[in-house]
Amino acid sequence: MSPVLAIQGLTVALPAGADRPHALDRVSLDLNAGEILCVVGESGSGKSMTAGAVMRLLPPGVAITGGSVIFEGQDLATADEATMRHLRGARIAMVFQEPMTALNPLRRIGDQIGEMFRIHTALSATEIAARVLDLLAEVHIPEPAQAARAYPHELSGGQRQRAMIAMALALDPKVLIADEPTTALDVTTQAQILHLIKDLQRRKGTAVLFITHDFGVVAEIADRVAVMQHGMVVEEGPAAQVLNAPRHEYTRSLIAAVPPLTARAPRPVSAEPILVMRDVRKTYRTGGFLGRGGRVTHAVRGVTLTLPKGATLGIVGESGSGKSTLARCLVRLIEPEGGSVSLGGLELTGLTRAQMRRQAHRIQMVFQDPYGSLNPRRRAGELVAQGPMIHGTPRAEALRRAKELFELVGLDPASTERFPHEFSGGQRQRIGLARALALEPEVLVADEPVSALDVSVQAQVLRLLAELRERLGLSLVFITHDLRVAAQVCDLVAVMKDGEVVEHGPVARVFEAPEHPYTQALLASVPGRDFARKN
Amino acid sequence: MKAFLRGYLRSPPAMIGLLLLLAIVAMAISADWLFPRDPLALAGRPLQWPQGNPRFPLGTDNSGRDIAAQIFHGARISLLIGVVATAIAILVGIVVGALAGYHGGWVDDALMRLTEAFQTLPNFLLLLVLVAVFGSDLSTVTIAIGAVSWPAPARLTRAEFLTLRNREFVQACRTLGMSDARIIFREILPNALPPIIVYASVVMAVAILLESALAFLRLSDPNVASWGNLIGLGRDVLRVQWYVSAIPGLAILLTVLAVSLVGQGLNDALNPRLRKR
Amino acid sequence: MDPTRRAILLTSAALAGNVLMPQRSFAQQQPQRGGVMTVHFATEQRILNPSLQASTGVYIVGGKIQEPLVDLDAAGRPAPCLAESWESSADGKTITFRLRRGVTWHDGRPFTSTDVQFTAMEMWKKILNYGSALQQFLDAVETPDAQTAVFKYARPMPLNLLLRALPDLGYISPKHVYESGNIRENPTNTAPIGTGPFKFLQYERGQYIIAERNPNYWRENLPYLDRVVWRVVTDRSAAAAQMEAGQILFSPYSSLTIADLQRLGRDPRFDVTTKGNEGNARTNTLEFNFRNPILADLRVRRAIAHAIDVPFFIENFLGDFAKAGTGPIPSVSTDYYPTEPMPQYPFDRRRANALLDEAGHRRGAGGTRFTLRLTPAPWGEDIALWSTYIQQSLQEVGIRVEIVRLDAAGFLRTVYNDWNFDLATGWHQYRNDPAVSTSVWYRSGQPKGAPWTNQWGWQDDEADRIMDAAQTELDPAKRKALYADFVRRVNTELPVWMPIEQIFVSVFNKRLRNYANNPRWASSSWHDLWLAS
Amino acid sequence: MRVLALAGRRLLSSVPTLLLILVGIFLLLQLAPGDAVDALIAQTGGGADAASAAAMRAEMGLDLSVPAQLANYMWRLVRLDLGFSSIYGKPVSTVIFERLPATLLLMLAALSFAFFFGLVLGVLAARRVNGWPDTLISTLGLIFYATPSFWFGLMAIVLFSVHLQWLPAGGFEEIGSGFTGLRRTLDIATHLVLPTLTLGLIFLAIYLRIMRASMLEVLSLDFVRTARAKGLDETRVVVRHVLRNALLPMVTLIGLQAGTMLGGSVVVESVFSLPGLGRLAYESVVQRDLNTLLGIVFVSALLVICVNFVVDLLYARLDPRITP
Repeated sequence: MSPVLAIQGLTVALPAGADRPHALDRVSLDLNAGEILCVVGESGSGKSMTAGAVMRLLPPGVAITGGSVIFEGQDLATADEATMRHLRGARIAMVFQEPMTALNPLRRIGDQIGEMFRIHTALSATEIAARVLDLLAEVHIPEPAQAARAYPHELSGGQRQRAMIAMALALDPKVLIADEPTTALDVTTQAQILHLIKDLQRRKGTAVLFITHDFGVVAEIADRVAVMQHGMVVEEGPAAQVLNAPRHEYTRSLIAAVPPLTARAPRPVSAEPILVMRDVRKTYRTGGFLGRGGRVTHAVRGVTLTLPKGATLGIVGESGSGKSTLARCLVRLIEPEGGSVSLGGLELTGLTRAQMRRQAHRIQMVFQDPYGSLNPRRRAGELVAQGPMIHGTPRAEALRRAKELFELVGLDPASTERFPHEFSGGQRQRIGLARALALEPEVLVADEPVSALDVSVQAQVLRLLAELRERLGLSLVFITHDLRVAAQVCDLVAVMKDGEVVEHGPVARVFEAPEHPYTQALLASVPGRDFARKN
Repeated sequence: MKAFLRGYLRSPPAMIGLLLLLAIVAMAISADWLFPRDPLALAGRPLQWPQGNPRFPLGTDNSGRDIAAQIFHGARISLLIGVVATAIAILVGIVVGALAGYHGGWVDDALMRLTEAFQTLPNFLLLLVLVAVFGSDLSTVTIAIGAVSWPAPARLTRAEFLTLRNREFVQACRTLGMSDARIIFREILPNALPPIIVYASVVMAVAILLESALAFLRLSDPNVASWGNLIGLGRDVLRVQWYVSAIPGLAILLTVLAVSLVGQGLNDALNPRLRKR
Repeated sequence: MDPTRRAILLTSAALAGNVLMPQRSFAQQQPQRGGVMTVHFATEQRILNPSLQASTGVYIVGGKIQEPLVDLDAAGRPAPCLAESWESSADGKTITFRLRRGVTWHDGRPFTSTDVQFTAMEMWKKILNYGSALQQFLDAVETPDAQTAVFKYARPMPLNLLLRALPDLGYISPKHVYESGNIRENPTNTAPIGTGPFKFLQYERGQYIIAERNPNYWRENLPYLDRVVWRVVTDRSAAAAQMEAGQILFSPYSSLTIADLQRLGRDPRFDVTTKGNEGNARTNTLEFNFRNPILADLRVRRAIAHAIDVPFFIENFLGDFAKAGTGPIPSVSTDYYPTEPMPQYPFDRRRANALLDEAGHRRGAGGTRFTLRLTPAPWGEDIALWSTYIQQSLQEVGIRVEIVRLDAAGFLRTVYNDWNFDLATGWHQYRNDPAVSTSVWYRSGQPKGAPWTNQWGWQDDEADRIMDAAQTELDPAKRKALYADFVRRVNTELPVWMPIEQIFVSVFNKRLRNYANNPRWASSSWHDLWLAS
Repeated sequence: MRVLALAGRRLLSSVPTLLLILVGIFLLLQLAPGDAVDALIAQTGGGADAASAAAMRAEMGLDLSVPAQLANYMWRLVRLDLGFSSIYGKPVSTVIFERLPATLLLMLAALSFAFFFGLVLGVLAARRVNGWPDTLISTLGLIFYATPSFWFGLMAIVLFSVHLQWLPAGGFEEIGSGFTGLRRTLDIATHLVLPTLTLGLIFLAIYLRIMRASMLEVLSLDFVRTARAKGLDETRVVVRHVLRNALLPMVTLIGLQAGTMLGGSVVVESVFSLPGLGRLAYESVVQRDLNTLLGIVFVSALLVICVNFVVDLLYARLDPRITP
């Protein structure tokens, strides 16, 4: 059987001055009819570039310099623009990562799906409208008629991605390219979308080129897998073989870095509480003039939790569950409206801002975004030394201490003179950690500290965190959406939904025998959970 | 910094702008040396055409003053007004915008009402009132131009602060226990500054244009050789001796052009993402 | 000038050739009825009624609609208008006017002596600028019959003075329109009702005023024109453009730029002349503030006068329309212009320097002796040029001058009320008789805040005595002698220097006929004006 | 109905701003040298005695204390009475409404001109980014931006009115021509060509620059890639997907520039002797006609608020994410 899409020796050049000469280096891949080929790799591996090259939608300055992309007997690498326009959408369709930005915000969903027909067919307006409703029904959007009239912002993330898929499949393309289609979604939604793609693919026999960074997703959906690194395909084979018996060293290291979903052996947990939250509440009010027409969001409603000394309390939940708001309430970045937070017996919620500033060193925070959490205009050493300096340590002393901390978090002490942008993402997160540790806090609140990192880097940072916790006897509040990470790091875990804690307890208990239906659904949604357990 | 300089120097328009601006600065500096006499002094018969008399390469105006001397000395006035008024506007704008953007709440409300008031009132109208009330000597005019130009930088600063204050590095500073003033001026401001510096070029260009418009209505300081004054004076002889207005108008055009080009060059160099376009 | 442009001008000149005949031939032409007179109107006014406000901006419009008791004839002698004849009692305290019969207001009501009485007592004496000073001692106006108005004065009123003042200050308003309500706020003020040859029709503020022919005008079969349209054009260059385009036929009172006046003067289509404005002479002034001790020193004032080369300024900046002045009474005022030479201050920089040294003002750093603020009035291009020229000239003798630029309100307040100036410059308007608006520039005891009066802090008993005597002197010869003494005195003491004398310049399109045929033509009624086709 | 309620609410929320402006200007003008009576006397040309000046001041209420004058003014304003213009001898509202049409027409014309050509040129430049059309358009934009408007107006008069004699040098219409209907419209249009160009030029430059940047910004967004992946050609990508999105910043700009444009009309109306609000404002400052000036400030602030309101409505129509 000849492949539907045959990529042979495809080379794509980057513009002069980029960190490497080629985005893709002699990439060869075959996509067969009716199969899902997952292209997996870390950021910068060239996996998205492959998709772009096939569609011939490359960023300006990036060009195909060699190889061929054979589709239906034509070489797409050299085809003219008119030919490509006829193929795009009709024969090869694409689904993108972020459905919010991939849809035109100013046009209705139905209109945007219908455009596919208007471009490529001669159907009448009524026929188009009917087909659009059919498509929306096919992707299981509730109330298709309403959704067709809606604007993108009026739909949820999952619905938007369904609409994108409906649009891509409108003309029954032979090939569907899905570029990280579930990365921006919550885990439960992700499971549904993966299911949908697989289902549609089975029914229509479409060949799917699925691009992802997540081995869980690969395990969930792939028929075959191609692993990419530095613009090259390092390993290719059937899913079962690549996942269970990876041949290439890089593939092995990647798979090893994926945390298993099973909890580690429980550590003894102290009975002495260090941080106690009682009935913490926070509401947001938006918009409205003179109190009218405003919307009220209950971000955190009555959370009561206890962090024992030396333990790690994981707070897991999907976006909008209120976990980040709760974290910020703990360090008083957000003033909670009600309830109390007490740290080692000290009522933090009652302090004035000036008093809180003086207590700041006892509870510190690590942030999610390794780019945004460091002031780009300060040297790394200075960033770490800043905290102690505010609390009275002389500058020279603080800077000397910063060097020590750099060593502690596994950075070169000589690099304190450099600026944040000269570090990699993982290194920056280490700087953030060093900054928090510089004040020798009793409690560390970590808000999604590894979510923005590639899986291999993520593993290193998690290891470091575990190590430091042991050495410094830290108590940790660990916010994450990733259940795998939570399973590895936490002693206790609390599951949040809509601002409330629906279930909490020792991590092993919660993960092995979830009581609340939401927790059960959450765990069931983790992609490739069977793969992960085996791992 | 090096990348910034390289980025700047690589852009031809930015270089043209810089050279032009340097030329104007050179004119301002050399004015005393090339035209040691008071540029407002009677130099010869009024309304001599350019090139007509070798003593007056750009001719004389209707008060018998050397236009070339006024153009050179006027460069000083235009640059002086531009720089000082811009400094005033940017300074006030930064303080207002920073306070409003960082603190939010009622501080923001009150300051933005004030800004809104200034923006709702046509700024040239306010300038007219200020000059009518406080007189039209150079310092008054400069301060008045600064006083009507601050709302836009204030809004810009506020917008920058609104995005920056929620950035995690600012939150990190707050969790470290840093004081508000320190966060505003030492942490956020340096990051908010690049777009404001770029905008300063717009303020400066507008300031120069505003002064010339005032002078055109004969409301600027008559005791200094300003380009706008010359245009206003030339209006009386426009139909025949149009060069009296045309020459200083061209000088203003080139100066504003230079300032804008430099501003755009700065913008491109400071925002490398846009430079490729 | 490019060749095509020149060609256009030449053709238009050729086309205009038939009107280029000497003026004498005009008179032989038969006047034609019809046509629209378009007038350049540069200074819009709050009111258009000349019996409430004496200013050229009002006369140019209101003078066609309302009429004075007495007008001036072509030779500048008082001529009957609404009054047919007049006589003065021997003591000069009673002056009787016999009024014209059969005159009606534009609204159809008859014109009678009660209108004269009302206007004189309620408007001239109470509201009209200059009028209130002129009629200060008017006790009553008696109306023995509808055609007789008897003016009763508490002090002798020289008939000559009154007759020369009345063409400007003697406009009559209808009593029946004004008698109820506040005169100042009367809507008729901007829609005047008069007895004149033209009836007010429409006023679009900022754009135009239109008046149309009065079919019931008392001068039989007059006026010739159908309409008069005043076009509001504040920009002087724009006005010149409209003049050239034929959109405006007449621009009065030096309202164009000096450059344009000179240019149009060389254009055969136009007559640029001071003729018809002989009654509207003015002098450029330099006013000294005596509260500044430097300026209180006569030597400094004289040094300043010596330092300025007036003939050079006139030749290079003002051209033909000005000449060197000799004092407060301009040479066009033949009745009062002194025949013997008066003290003058010709340009002499050495003498200026010597006087300044003598006064103890040595040159300091940078050659500067002292600094003065010069506050120029904001009207008139010549004032701006003159103030710049003063600045440039005084610089040469070591006096630094800072020009303080103010708008009209600011100028009046600063100079005449707050006395916050060193030097000021503007215009002194001469109105046919020195007693009308000239002596107030010198008479001490002027109330604070009265503009264009002696606010310099100068007091001279000798000058005051001469002026008081002249004010009530009935014998014309003696009056003239007294005013010669007056000029000698003020030229010696120099509280205000009036070195340039100008007459307003008018620009006429030569299609006009019977223009400039009296000394206050722009202000006059234009009943005999007509347009050649 | 909903729009009316919205407008009412917007107006209500603008009250503090309006008050701030009016009180500020009122107090500021108290510091000015001279008052309306001085200006009136300057107009009459002398000969007024002190007593009649005092009488005039009393009549205009200028002899009262500043707080009393302010209170009087505010009380009148509450009853929507803008007062009486001492210089023009008419109610301020009459004076302003006589002048409003010219300014509105001029602003509308200049705005349309700047918006339309800014849009077209901006799109052209963005489509050929860094090509010669882009370089040409961007350079022209910069030059337009740098040109002092009054100078451009004067030079345009020299060229088009004096030398070529194609267009009138000034004025709003041919006076006393008696034109009506279409002929009059045409007459006014020819009179407004140069003023529109003069006022619109700098805004054209701004709109052009914003439109170009905005186009480039939108062209880099994900949904454009989606559109291309659908097989749309470039023209349709621009027309159907980019343009409307790119218009949003332009629309915002109209609101922000409304005040500036009104300010610019002061100069332009003075160059072309147009009987507009801008020139009236200038005159009333010079004449110390406090009531008229405050009236203009009030009306122009209202105008700016209204423009912004309309812009917000327009924005909400263009962008479904925003509810006004």
